[in-house]
Amino acid sequence: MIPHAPILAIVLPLFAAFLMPLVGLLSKRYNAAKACDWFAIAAMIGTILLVADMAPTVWGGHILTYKLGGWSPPWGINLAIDGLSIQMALMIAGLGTLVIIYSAGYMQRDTRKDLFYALTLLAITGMMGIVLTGDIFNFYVFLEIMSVSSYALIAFRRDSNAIEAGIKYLFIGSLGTSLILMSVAMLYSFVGSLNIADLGAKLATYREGAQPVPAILIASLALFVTGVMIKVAMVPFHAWLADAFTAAPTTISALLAGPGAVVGIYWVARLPYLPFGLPVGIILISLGLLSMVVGVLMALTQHDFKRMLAYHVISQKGYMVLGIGLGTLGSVLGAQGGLFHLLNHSTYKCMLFMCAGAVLFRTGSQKFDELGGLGKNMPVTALTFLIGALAISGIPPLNGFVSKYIIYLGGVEAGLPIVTAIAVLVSALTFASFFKAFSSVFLGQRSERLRETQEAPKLMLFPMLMMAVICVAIGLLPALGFNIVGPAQSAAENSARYISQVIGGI
Amino acid sequence: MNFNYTIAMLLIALGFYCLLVKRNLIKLIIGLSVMTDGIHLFLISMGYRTGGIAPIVTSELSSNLSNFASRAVDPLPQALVLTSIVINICILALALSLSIYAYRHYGTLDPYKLRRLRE
Amino acid sequence: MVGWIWDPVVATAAILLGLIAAYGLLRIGHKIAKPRPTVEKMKTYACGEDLKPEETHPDSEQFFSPIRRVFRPFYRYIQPAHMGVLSTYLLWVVVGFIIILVIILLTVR
Amino acid sequence: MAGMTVIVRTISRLLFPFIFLFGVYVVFHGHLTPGGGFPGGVIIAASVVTLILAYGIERAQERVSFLSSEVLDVIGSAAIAIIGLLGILLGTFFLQNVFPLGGLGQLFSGGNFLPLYLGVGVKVAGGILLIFYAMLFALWSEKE
Repeated sequence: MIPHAPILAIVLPLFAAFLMPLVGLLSKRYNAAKACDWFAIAAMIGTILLVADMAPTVWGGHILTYKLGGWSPPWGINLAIDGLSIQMALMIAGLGTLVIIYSAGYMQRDTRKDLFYALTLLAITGMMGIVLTGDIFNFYVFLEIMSVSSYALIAFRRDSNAIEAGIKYLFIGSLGTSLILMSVAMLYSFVGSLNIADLGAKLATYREGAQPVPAILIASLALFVTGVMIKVAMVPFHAWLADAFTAAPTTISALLAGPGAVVGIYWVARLPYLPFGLPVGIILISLGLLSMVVGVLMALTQHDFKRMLAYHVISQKGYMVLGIGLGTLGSVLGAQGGLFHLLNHSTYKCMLFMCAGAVLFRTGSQKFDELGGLGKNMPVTALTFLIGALAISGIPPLNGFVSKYIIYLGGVEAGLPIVTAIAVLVSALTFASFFKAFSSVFLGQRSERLRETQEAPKLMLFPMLMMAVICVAIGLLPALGFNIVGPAQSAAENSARYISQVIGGI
Repeated sequence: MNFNYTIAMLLIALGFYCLLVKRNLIKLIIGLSVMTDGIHLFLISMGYRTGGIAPIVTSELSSNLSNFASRAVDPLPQALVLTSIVINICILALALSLSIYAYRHYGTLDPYKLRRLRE
Repeated sequence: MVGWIWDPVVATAAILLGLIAAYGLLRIGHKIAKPRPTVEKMKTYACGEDLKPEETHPDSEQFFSPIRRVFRPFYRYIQPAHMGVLSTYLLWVVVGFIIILVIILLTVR
Repeated sequence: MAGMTVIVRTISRLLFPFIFLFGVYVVFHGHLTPGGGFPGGVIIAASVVTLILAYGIERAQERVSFLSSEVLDVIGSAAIAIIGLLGILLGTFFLQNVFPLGGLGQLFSGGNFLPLYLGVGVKVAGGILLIFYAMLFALWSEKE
């Protein structure tokens, strides 16, 4: 393993982001228009190499602990990387790289690309930090880094819709992060520590039911769950997501739908075991079911391509939260299915947003009623969209089916077959709404205006095809995904090993 | 000491009220910062001890470190609050800039009229 | 590990076989029925008027009107609640927080 | 933006070096007294902001332009990066101290705190000025 790989995986995109304005200035002086693109892509490829380098060690059963500034864990800030973190980090780095390659094609008509890449890399830094850190206040700081840069990115083009969506996300999102800060403050006042492993060790007496849980811990847990759920966009807190994903530049929609979904689900998966360890399964299951149903029903009647995809993000995240909630009730398959669905959903939802972006890039419209018949003009986009649509609806040979099927089994295993029935119904409704989307955009009559539409540029097609290949590959060989998800699920569940290795380790 | 916590909770409640009720973006921003300031006050008063001294090691205190440790207030919440203040400056600046653009596009700062994206 | 849950190769083969069988049935049906669509049958008939491509496009909101009828309470009350007003959304956050707090109070301990 | 009356201009010109110097003091004594990189950087930025408000943006830009504050921002962050990476290069952890510790209460003490605060101060001064310029340009383009 490369020494210092954990911190370098955070520092590399961070300082690439800080150097980006300088690269922009130099590229303007020396007329190298593509310099920013290639610099960002190089930084992301470096990040993915660093993360991939850490993965075998973590899967070998170790928990990597990195002491920042040489201070050992309960006192200093440390990074702690277990199987769950490494799954999330791999997804963020991989999908982030593809999103950046896509934006090199998609943003080619925009000015101030250096600022765009700086903010994108900062958002990726925040996501990476959230999943790698082992300190709860550090988590808050990285969450804010990610959130603030995504507020700015959503409003990047400064048209009226983007500004409105940015304002809505800013207020709801910073309310959520304030709740998380409040929760961290209460936790610190009660326990006197900020290290996640240390908190877990000191709160273990309440977890085992030896003592009644004090009120401040309950308030802290409720605030933390609410803050995380605002970032995950479960149903009473979902309102920002549809607006933000509709109005943002499509690369940012893809970034927040793919890697951005990862961070919320990471904390949802961590929450039942560390640092609180109090039972939250019922909240997760009920919120998950509610978001699944509301998201898909809202998506059915949308006129807007990206808005429909955004409501499906809410609905599919409901599946993941539901699966993880079933996992806390004792169903291992449910938790594995939730994490596996995160892997699959991030891949194909990124791809679907990229298809929507390709259509928007070539036709200038994202309304269903203004499009139609594009299958002849954009065959590759239509094919990738078809793969994504079949995957998200859970049609068998594709990856979406595998994870959904495991969640169904988890529902039966946890003794809640009604949950399985609702999940199957939502899957059918998902198929219906994607049938509408495909027929409105790629089939049917082509209006005069769209007759000359061309296929998207190659730089945009490459990441889409990559993701389509991943979808088919995981669908045909689910063991590929299970090798990542299995260690993640066992690491999330095994909090005692996390605590002993972080506090006692190195 | 309970006085501090009361004021902190009052500030948080005021901020929440302002966020929910006021119909002006600038007032919403003020509400948000009042709320976070309440949280900061909560954090700061958590680390305070009655009759404590500033957690700065000077030459006369360095000879008797255990005495210093028993009297100094907790410096960690202060560091946390400083970090949080920095973050909130970023949010404040971004919110104000977005409000400027919102005023230009919509001609109003009323959040009830910023509703082109719905359903 | 997942062999007992779901064997993708067998399932894919089954799906492909099903598709081939469906195609065969379609060909047999065509052979029996001998459809010969005339020019008039190919065109969309709208009282003798020529329709532009834009006008034959399905309306995206009414695409699934039966589903809208089944879930009528949702589309009458919940969908219009997404009014786009920031204050309403913030209120939802507060209400959701209170519900979560109540559930935690009821379940923990 | 046109600037203000001659009284404001004179007072702000007289006050500017003192505010600036106070900011530099806060940055340099961050490891000894309350303060540090962030407050000091904000004070330095505020001193320039008074000049901008008094003289109007055109004349203030001759001293500290948008571009140079961007460069300051990059220099500050690069300094923090280098100090952090020095720990790795010398075989210990990221951000670990590699400088001599010095004596208690002296200016050049505290290991890597002073260079870090310098970097943070430069970064924050540049960043706050960037924010100010950006909002000013947003308002400015509205009037025209």
